[in-house]
Amino acid sequence: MSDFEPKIVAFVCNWCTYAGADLTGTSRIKYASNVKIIRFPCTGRIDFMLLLKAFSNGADGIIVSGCHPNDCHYTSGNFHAKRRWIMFKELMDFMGIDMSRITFSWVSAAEGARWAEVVNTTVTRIRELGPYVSYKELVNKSVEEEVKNG
Amino acid sequence: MDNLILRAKELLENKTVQVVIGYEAGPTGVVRPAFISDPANADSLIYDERCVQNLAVYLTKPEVKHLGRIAIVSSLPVMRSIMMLISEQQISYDEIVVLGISADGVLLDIADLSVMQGYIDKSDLSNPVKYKELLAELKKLTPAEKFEYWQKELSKCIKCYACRQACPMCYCTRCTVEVNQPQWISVQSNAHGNMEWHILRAMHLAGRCISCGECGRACPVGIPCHLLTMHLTDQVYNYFKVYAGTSEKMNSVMSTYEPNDKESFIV
Amino acid sequence: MKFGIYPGCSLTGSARDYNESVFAIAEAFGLEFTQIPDWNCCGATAAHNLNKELSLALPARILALAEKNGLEEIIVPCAACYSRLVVTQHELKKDPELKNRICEVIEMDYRGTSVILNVIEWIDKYIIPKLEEKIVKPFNHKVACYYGCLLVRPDKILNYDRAEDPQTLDIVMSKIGAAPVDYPFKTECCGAGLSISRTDIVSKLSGKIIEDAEHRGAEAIIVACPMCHSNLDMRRPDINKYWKAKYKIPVIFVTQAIGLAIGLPAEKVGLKRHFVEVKIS
Amino acid sequence: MARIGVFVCHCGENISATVDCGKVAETIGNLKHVAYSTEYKYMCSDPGQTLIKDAIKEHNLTGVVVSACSPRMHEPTFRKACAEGGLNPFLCEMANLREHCSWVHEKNELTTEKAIDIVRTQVEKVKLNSALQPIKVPVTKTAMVIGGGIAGIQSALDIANTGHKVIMIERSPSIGGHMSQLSETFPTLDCSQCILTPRMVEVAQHPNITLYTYAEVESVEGFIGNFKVKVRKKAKSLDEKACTGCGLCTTKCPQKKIPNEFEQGMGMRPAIYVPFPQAVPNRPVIDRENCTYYIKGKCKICEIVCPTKAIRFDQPDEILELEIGAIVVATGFDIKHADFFPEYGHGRYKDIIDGLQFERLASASGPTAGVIKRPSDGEIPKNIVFIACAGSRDPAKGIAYCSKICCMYTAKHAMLYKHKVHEGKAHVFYMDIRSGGKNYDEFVRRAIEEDHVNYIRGRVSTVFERDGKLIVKGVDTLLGAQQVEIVADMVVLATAGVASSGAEDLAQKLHVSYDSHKFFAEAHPKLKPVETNTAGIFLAGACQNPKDIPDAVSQASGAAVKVAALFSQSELTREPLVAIVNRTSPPTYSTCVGCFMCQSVCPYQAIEREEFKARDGKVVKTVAKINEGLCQGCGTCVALCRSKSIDLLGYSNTQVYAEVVALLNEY
Repeated sequence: MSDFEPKIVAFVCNWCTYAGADLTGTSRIKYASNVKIIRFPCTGRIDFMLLLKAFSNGADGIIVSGCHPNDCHYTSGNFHAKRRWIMFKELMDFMGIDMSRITFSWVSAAEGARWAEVVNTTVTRIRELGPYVSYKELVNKSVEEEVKNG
Repeated sequence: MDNLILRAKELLENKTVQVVIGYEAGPTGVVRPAFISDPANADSLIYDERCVQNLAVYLTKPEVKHLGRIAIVSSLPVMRSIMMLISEQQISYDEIVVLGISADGVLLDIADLSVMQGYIDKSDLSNPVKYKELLAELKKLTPAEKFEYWQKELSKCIKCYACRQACPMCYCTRCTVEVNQPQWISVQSNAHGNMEWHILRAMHLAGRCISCGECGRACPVGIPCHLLTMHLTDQVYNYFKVYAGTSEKMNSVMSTYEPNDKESFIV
Repeated sequence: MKFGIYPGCSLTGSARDYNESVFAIAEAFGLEFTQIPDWNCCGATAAHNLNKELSLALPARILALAEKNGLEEIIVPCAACYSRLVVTQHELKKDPELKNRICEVIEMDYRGTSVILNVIEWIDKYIIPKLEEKIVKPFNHKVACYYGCLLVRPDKILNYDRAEDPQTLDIVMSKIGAAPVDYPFKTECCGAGLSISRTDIVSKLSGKIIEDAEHRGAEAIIVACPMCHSNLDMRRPDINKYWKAKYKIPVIFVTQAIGLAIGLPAEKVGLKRHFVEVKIS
Repeated sequence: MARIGVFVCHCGENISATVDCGKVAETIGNLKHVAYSTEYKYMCSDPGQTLIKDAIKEHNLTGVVVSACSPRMHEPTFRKACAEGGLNPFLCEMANLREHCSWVHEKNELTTEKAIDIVRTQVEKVKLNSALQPIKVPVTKTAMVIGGGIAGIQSALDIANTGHKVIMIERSPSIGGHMSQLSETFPTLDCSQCILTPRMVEVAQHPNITLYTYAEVESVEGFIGNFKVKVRKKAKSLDEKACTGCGLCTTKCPQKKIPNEFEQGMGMRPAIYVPFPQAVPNRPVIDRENCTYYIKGKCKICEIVCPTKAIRFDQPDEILELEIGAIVVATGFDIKHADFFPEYGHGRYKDIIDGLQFERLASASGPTAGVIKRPSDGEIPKNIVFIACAGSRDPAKGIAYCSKICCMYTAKHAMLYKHKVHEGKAHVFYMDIRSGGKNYDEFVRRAIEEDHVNYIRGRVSTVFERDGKLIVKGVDTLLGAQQVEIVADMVVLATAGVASSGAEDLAQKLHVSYDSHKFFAEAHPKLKPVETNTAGIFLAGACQNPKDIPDAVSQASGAAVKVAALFSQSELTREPLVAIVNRTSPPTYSTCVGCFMCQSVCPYQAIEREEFKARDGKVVKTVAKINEGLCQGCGTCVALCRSKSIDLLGYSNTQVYAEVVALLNEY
């Protein structure tokens, strides 16, 4: 398992975490290259279905990150997102889907070092968990079925 | 249920409403929804413990709306559905007459919206006891067991969408599953797509489900999909201290927020 | 409704006068109490300085006993006991985990359903509505109403009267004919628990409270707390010695004053037990 | 068929030091639909931009991905270059290879692979981009200033002087606000009226300013550049054109015992009154609540004595409907009144007054003509105590914030007192002296050192009366928390500055947010202190939080510039990255079912209702519609919409979905 390189997608808002990750860059703070970022205007824009799509497309882990409460560029998008994630997590837990594979965080535009830390702790955790086999199997099985049924 | 029949007749005779939606026993004794527009037929109306279907689902159907003003036999879940539909601007209280029925089967005098509000306010809005027990059982399982349980259940799904059709809150004229740009949910029924569908359905009902259990009853293959939405109903109350279908105001949990909403997983 | 009373230590000891007056007026108004069976110490001022869980477990047990015995409403005449009981109810309501732990400690079920009344709330609720018809001898005196600390603090939790410049006692007293003076020492410290260890401090602080009341022409200081009463009354010789004064103003429990107003004899409301002689009637 | 051009930038060596740019360009070049892929040392340089422009023409590109630094840095640069090359600027995307890749990873194959993934993702996204046109919104070039205090006056004059029309609304009968009540102003001790009244007159006479006093905002609709405001002009019971302001009516009015608001209740006024001699407009109004005629149905003495017959008892309120392009809110503040602090005896003892009352006592035009007399018996106090922070910075009293102005005005009060009562003693109880500001600390030092005001650091526990004197009990924390007791003749409380009454109501009408203390909330605490979260509505002065005059005036000018900048354009242009609700052919009109949950989720009130009607005029369907003038493009409605009927331009469902797929799958 030592050579396992997890695939991790980060869904971040443009105004805080994306800018914070820019600051990590300008500060030249190194972090694991497993995490790739998709930019959204706001965490409020992030559809929970996209997280499922990330897993079904082979992600082993996910980071969702935006502005700290009260700092939302759009005043309330992150508060709505927070409610959405509370419900999503409760549902996933109830269905036995491993939520420790998703890191939810608030990283501001000033927290370059923190972004690196969020990435690194997530990568370390996902490395320990290993590839998301059960989800991948589920998808593969379904794909096979589809092929079989034409 | 003589009172119900009398009241239905009266409403139809004096043209207060054009149709009464209630329950009747079919030729084989199976209870089915009744759409009565002729007062003479009101005698077929029944109400007993077999009458569990959530009739509110018909209120948003164009072919039913078309009939005119509707009187609807309403147990608590129906009343809560009506409240939700009003708050989501799908119906107006003026379009309907609520023939409220109490938990012990007595016809209530729901004169107006505030009376219905009062009745809902003093009712127990948590999930029905039999479901509470099932939920508690499921919660005891380990994550792996839960995963296995749901995979086993959901693999039965044939994507007939009866759960959606039976639900009064699933009134969208186009559902996400019918969107193919992008294709959010695969068209075929397979383990993965089935799971995505049921997650989507439960999330779309978070804060809106009124715990009638109709989706589970409608499922032809017996998936307890109502437990997913009922679990979220529990959680909505747990986190936000509200139950769906308690106010005519737009107060849906997922479209509002409090700055101090508590969670413990966001770092 | 069953109506509980929690006497605490004072009412069975140094404040028997208070106890007698509470029971005397209750009887006069046809009210009955059930003493909470097997009650224990409320923890008073000592417990919460030492161990938070202990300071909550003691009152929780009292409240759990009240619940067990079906006492939905309990009157707590001692201001210190009142404060502890209400604070406990508040803390355990706020923190369900803590509540569960405390329940384990006391080995009893606690739900927090009892309504806790201090003596003035009790008077307001059950005495005032029937008071006017019963008054035979209006208490026509100028009085200084002294609340002390525990009756009104912590105000955010007790949610009873305003912590600075409280009013409820003044209102009750004016209803029996008294004229409360403008009294800025209402909530000044009497020395409280230093009553035993540092009588000099009590003498100094209580002396100021007494001096201002006399200066404003009050004929009596009205209290609703056994601790206040013992400091202002029992410690009077020390106070007079400390200040080289001859303060004579009596210190009267609000329940005693009501008792007098409805014509109960002085002995019946414990007025003969005071250190400072009560000449007014 | 998409034809995408990819340009991989080395950024000198910033990217190429860890990422194999050649390999990136080559790999991406092999992707389907990539018509052109190249690498270059500096894409943002002139030759780099020319490279893009030429490639667009040469390869007939339908989309461009510049793989370089953060889009937050150079997205505008490259979008402009594309536009110049003849490609719609919104068909250009950036792949962030520098901040998100080369700078944060070591040089190795994984880093180059990640770079390829990042670029591929943007290629897949840009394929789905659509050509967008900037949104244009017309602008009505008339501003409304709500509130006629110093902040409102400054804003109105500044806007009017740029040549634009201003409508000023003031709810009291005169403009001037709290500043007109002040005696002298810190730190210069110049007379408040002397510097303010010329500005008030300027407002009244300015050709670009229309002033409505005794008027309040009734409702506000619309959006930036296009507000529709209803204003209620309360009946003054007076024909303003006929009235000459002679004042005869005010002297003859038999009702003379109404507490004078301008004098903070320290003087009386008649029922028909001008609030103060320098009022603008200098015309009386009838206070109908206290007028004998309105109460009893008879009197009309004012009408009888009026030489120009200007009194109109039956005058109704008037509703004005105004078209407004921008709004400046300058509704100011109030101070906390009696009862708030029972232990300080305010409201119980006559000689305990608040700061504004002291201003009136010290004012040459005030009820005592500037002589410091105590209210109870008119004696000159020999010993006076000022309590700073009466309520402020006191979470237990519900006001955790610093009211900012009290330290300075308390120093001023103590100084004015010492200047007027030389032999008197002034004491100030304070928590900290907060005197940041030009010449502010020097001013406080002067009070302490030259005027010998006794400053005591500590709070006051109680103030009470004994034998006709006020006893102030407090603590001196600089003397080891020693208890202090001062026997005073008068006590002045610097009570907390609080939101103006009605602020909450107004904020709701304007759809502007406000904080838990009902102060109006700025759009950003640091970088947008003048804006609100509603575009086109700006803040000036103490309606945002307590402020002194220089701060209020500065902010007012700032707000005016924001308005002027807005009015400098005939049309507003905004990025078209907004949400849209889909439209389909009848009879569905849209897949939106009109649940309007998006309405409550939208922070900008940008979601409107659109009704579709049948031929007979009957509404057959009501669906959501986004006002693109108001939408800021957060997309929260998009993620909420169950039927996926809303989409966000630039971050559409198909685009973000394609990004997820592209990022995780190799092609």
